[in-house]
Amino acid sequence: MADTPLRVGLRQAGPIPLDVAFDCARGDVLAIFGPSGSGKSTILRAIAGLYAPADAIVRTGDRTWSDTAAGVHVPPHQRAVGLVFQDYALFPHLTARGNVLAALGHRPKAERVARADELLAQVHMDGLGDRRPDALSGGERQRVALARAIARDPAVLLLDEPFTAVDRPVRRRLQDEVDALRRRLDVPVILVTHDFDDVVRLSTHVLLLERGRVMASGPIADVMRRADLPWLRDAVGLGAVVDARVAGVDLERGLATLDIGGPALVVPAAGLTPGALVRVRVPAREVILATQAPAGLSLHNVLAGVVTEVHYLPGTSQVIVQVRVGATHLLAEVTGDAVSRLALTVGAPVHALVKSVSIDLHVVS
Amino acid sequence: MADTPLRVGLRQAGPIPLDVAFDCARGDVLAIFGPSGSGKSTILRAIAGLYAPADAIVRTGDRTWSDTAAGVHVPPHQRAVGLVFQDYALFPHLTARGNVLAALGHRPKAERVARADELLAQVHMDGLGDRRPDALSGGERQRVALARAIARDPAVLLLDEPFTAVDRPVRRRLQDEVDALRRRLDVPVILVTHDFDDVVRLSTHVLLLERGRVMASGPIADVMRRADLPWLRDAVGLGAVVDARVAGVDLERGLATLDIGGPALVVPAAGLTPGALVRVRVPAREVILATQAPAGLSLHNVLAGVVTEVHYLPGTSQVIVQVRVGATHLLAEVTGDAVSRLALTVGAPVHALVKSVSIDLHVVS
Amino acid sequence: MDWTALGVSLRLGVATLIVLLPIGLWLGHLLATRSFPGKALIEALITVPLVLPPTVLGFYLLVTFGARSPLGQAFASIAGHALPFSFAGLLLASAIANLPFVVQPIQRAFEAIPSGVRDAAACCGLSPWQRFFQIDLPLAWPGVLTAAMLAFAHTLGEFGVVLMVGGNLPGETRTLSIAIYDRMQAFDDRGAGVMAATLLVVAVGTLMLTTTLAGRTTRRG
Amino acid sequence: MDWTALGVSLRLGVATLIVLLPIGLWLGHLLATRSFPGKALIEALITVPLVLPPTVLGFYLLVTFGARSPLGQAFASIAGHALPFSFAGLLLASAIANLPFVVQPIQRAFEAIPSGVRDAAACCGLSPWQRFFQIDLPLAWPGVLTAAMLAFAHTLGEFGVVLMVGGNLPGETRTLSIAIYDRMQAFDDRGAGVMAATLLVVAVGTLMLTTTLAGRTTRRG
Amino acid sequence: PAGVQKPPVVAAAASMNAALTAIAAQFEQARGRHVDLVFGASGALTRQIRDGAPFEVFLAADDTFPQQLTGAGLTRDAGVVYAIGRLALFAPTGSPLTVDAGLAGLASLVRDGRVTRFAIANPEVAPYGQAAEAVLRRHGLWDAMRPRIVLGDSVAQAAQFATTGNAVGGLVAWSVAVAPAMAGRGTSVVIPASDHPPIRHRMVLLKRAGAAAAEFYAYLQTPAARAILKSSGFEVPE
Ligand SMILES: Nc1ncnc2c1ncn2[C@@H]1O[C@H](COP(=O)(O)OP(=O)(O)OP(=O)(O)O)[C@@H](O)[C@H]1O
Ligand SMILES: Nc1ncnc2c1ncn2[C@@H]1O[C@H](COP(=O)(O)OP(=O)(O)OP(=O)(O)O)[C@@H](O)[C@H]1O
Ligand SMILES: [Mg+2]
Ligand SMILES: [Mg+2]
Repeated sequence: MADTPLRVGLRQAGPIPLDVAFDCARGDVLAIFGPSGSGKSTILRAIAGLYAPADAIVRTGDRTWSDTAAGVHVPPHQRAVGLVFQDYALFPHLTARGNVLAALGHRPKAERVARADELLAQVHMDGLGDRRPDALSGGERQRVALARAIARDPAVLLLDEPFTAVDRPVRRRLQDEVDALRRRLDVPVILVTHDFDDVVRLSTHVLLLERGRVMASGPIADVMRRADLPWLRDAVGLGAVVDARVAGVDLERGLATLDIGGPALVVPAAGLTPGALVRVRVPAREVILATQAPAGLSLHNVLAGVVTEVHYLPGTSQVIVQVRVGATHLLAEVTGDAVSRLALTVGAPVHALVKSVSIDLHVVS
Repeated sequence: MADTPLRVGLRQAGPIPLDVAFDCARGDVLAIFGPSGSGKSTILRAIAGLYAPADAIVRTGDRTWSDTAAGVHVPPHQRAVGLVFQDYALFPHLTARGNVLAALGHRPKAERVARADELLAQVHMDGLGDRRPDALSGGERQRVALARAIARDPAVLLLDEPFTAVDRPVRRRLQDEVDALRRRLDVPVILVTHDFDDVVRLSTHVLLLERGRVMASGPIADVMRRADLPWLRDAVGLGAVVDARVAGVDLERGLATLDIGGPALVVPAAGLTPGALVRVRVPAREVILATQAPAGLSLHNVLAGVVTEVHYLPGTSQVIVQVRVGATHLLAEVTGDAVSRLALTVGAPVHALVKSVSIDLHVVS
Repeated sequence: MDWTALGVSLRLGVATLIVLLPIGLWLGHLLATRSFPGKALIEALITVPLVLPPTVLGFYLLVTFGARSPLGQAFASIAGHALPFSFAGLLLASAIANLPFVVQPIQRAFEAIPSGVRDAAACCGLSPWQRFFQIDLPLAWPGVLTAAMLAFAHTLGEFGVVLMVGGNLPGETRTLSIAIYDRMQAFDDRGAGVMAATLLVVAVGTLMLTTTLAGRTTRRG
Repeated sequence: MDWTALGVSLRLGVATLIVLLPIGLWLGHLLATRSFPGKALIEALITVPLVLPPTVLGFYLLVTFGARSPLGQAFASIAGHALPFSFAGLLLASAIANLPFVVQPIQRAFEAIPSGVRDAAACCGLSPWQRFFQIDLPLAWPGVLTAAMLAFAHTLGEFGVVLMVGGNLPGETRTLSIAIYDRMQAFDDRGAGVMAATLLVVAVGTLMLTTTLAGRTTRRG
Repeated sequence: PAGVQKPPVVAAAASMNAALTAIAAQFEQARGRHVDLVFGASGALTRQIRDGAPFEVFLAADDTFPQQLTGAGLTRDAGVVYAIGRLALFAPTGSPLTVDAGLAGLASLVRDGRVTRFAIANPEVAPYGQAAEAVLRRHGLWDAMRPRIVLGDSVAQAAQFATTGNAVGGLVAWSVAVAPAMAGRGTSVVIPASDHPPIRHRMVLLKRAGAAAAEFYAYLQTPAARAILKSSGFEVPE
């Protein structure tokens, strides 16, 4: 039935080793995160039907796209996927608009051009619709590829490092577009990225891939509060990811309070309205621990909690301390020196100090 | 003479508007930073001789490569540049090794293969030398492109977003390779990137480009302490970049102290030796200001200083406060509320609180 | 100057393209995109019309489609006239003789399309037919143009096959190249020269026009 | 079976390739990489040997390089024998007749190389010559192969030009296609058939071998 | 197709080109009927007729091809010999060869080793070639000249080898040598008929022939036509 998630199971010994199985529900964004060469693009290609692993199951809704055991392999053009290729794979002979139009075949003829221009505007390519790919910059090409993938109104959206070639401000806007889209279309989205900002801002679930195998997977908050994933720490730094609701907004002071199921979290108010759902990432590096509540600081958040885990990072002098604050777990990366100085052991009461502006925050809805 | 820097002056009205002039000395790394479509790749292509703007001057050492006024245009293959193309532009019919070998023509025949394998190992591509580009992942291809650009032992190294397709740990290692190389070859390096980590870890100078025009340029520390560059803030967040020397290392506590020309900065000791030169970035978001020195914090750095500038960010409730600490300027991004609460005005004494682990730090030599 | 013969030549040239291009596109695409056992053999067999001396090829075609063959009789009973010594027969012969010029360049052009672009087309939901017309064909256009130019030019110049199968009938199967040959056999060098010059001017003009027009609309940039 | 004639044919086929491929590579590369006024005209002019009926082309070559022309006299005084009715003359005629098959496919193949790859080659410090041999030529290989196959096959089958310029001298200028034609004219269909079959087997075998071998070493992946 | 009456097609050996063109013109003038002329190699035309070519009259340059067609039952009757071909020694302008009916000039040239190339039609396929070989053998020149002889596909091509100056001369059809188009290209002399077997040209009326074709066929045997044949370098039988 329609609520069956996208279900993927891929397995083969070589030439590209694969051993993954995961689901992705409608409206979920699964971020596949992993070292270069770990098989991320290959997974997307297998879902799209462009690559056929020895052993593959791909199901979406009530349709089976691949099932090697049953000999099913629906050809790519009959799978309603929108795929942003890592190398864009634009049609060199078509203009930017023509590239997008090529994926609009399912729409009535009369609206296609208007729709293509609308999509190009969404990726901030207004006015460049008549250019061929070879007269576009790298980032512009990538945006055309994104617009083309969206154009198909796909049942599954597959994004292979879709924002690498654009600057951060444009990237933020594109992230928002993809987020809005995923909500509007209510489709599963799989996002391959090396940029953790993409993961935090877009994804609901994370899958950590290494050499074709799943190292960790689950809802982003669960995976992110784990302290035992060395590659993840190298790649992005650890840090808690928390979904919260805006409890109140103090426009005069420019501050808002977030309900994280315990003490309130104070953040800059810009763009927030009461009741809004926000995603917050509190990087472990930026959390300060204190045994007594300090005074006279520019800091707004002094959160009382309890140490729940102390994880010494092998080969460094750093320690990851997990602190339960109300219903939430925060991570703090501190020096071993501080741990011994402040006698931080499991069960010890502690204050977690968090600068309001150091919190990565974005509005979910 | 040999010490003349790379000198570039490019000017044209269209079709790609350009109006830039800059120098880059041997051993310097100039990061060109700017929005997608601002002309970064075009500048690199012009230096390499692949694109001829209406008005161009490119000089390096005592050689003139381009001088439109004098009618000089040395063909690309006679310019000793190593260029990583944004889209890699690998030779599709050659293996990874073959791609690198193609740029080793200047070396004696006998050493070429060994040298190619050495370069591939430097970009962590050991064992993949026999693969053609179409059997490599995106990040692997990009690394071949980097190895090929380095292979030529160029007089000028031009890197067009050379690390976009690799994960952060590999990226760090590649950054180190490029840094070591630039030092060994003692050549000017121009780096185009959208990733500020690249800028901080690699570059000595920054050039901010918008629509083909220079918005700001200079040594990285100077540009980074400016509070008036809105695009830069959106793109990377502001933050002071400071070069410092390791004054002492306390292995027992796992901490090191850095001499920044005033109070010492305490950072994790991992990998540091006394006397080493390090580059430190202190993100404005992570600096806490306090009117009185606090106690009982997990925090190591409480730096006494003086407010030198207060810059209200238009359209937000945030304020950038520049604080002179000894010979260094730090930036702190705080809320307007905090500014009024703590009465932060120019000339006011203040303590800048910096978590040791929140400091981006890498060893320069 | 034998304008009628020029007319036959041009009609034959155009008709050959109309018949041959679809076949060439189909076969070239097939050979470029599929791999199957015996493909190398088929590729080699396609060049057979080139390997045989034209008159010999013409003779074999005459025998195959002539009045005495079942094939020829079948055609005659349907069409009401025999295949050889008619424009239709000429066209058939010309199509066979020109097959190699058409298939190979088109095949190469299709082969040169990067697989990523094909993949992207499929992921845009384009069916194989839509892919063919919207992506493959435009990208292979220079190769198709080469095929068309070679086949058209060769049709104008061919006379061995055409003479044997067509029988040199004025207004029906006498092409300009046969007329030129006739003039030359009659030692009318002047008349032959005038016709040859006309043929060249027409051919070179047509080809120039085609490349210029086709080049302008399909430049990859 | 006239083995001598087969020998002449094969020698001619190989020699034509040896003469023509360098010219085709040079011209095809020039036309693919440069743009200059009159390029469309040159491209169209290259097809002229195709447009002329072979015998007519042969006649004009006979006049151009014959005993009465300054060109022919110059050659004769250097080589000691006249160009027509010699293997050298045959080769020249064959080269001219096959020029269109060689230039066009090679030109297209060079044109299809992405400009980024050429740029990268220049930035690797490769000189134009090195670029040509290390990058352009391998990438254009399928097109060069097509050119070689078409020219080789057509040389085997050509007899109009070759007969006119060669004069049908056994062992020197009598190619197998002429021999087949002669047998057929003499109503020796059996003899002609045997020779034609031999020619086909040799040609198809050679072409298959070439595609297979060349394909194996140059697959782009 | 019904309605329009197409003129009959007359197929003839290429060597008949000049003569037949003149006769057809005269026929048209005299009888008000047009015939289409198609020229080709006799062998090729024979094959085409066997495979259904719409020719109504066939004028061969030899005797045997029409007989083959008769044997195959494609002709009204055995046809008639309408002309007898004669051979001529031709030397292009500027050639060292002096022409004489006894081939003395050629023989001395051969002796001096000054024959570069000498053109004849291919004896394997062309009656004029067989005749030329016979003439050279008769004069004892064949063996010495063999390596120097270039073979034309037809007698016309042999003549072209000579007229373009690429052969010192050739033995070609007398009808070719006297053709108006050859005027001024060289000198020629007719070879005695006794030096080679006669080259009989037979024509046949094909079964499919209509009234107009039959009329032309008959016209070819009238004195007017025979006169033209004679002046075109043929002998005509009694
Ligand atoms: N045709 C092939 N034959 C053998 N190995 C291949 C082939 N294509 C890709 N690979 C290998 O498979 C592995 C996975 O490739 P894939 O493109 O899926 O990686 P990825 O995770 O997307 O990496 P990146 O982040 O660098 O894009 C890589 O190590 C690559 O070298
Ligand atoms: N052939 C061309 N004709 C016209 N405009 C062009 C052409 N090629 C590139 N441009 C435009 O020139 C501008 C600069 O391109 P360039 O590739 O230098 O940008 P960039 O700064 O490298 O961008 P990115 O970060 O996206 O790679 C872009 O807006 C692009 O659209
Ligand atoms: Mg990938
Ligand atoms: Mg760029």
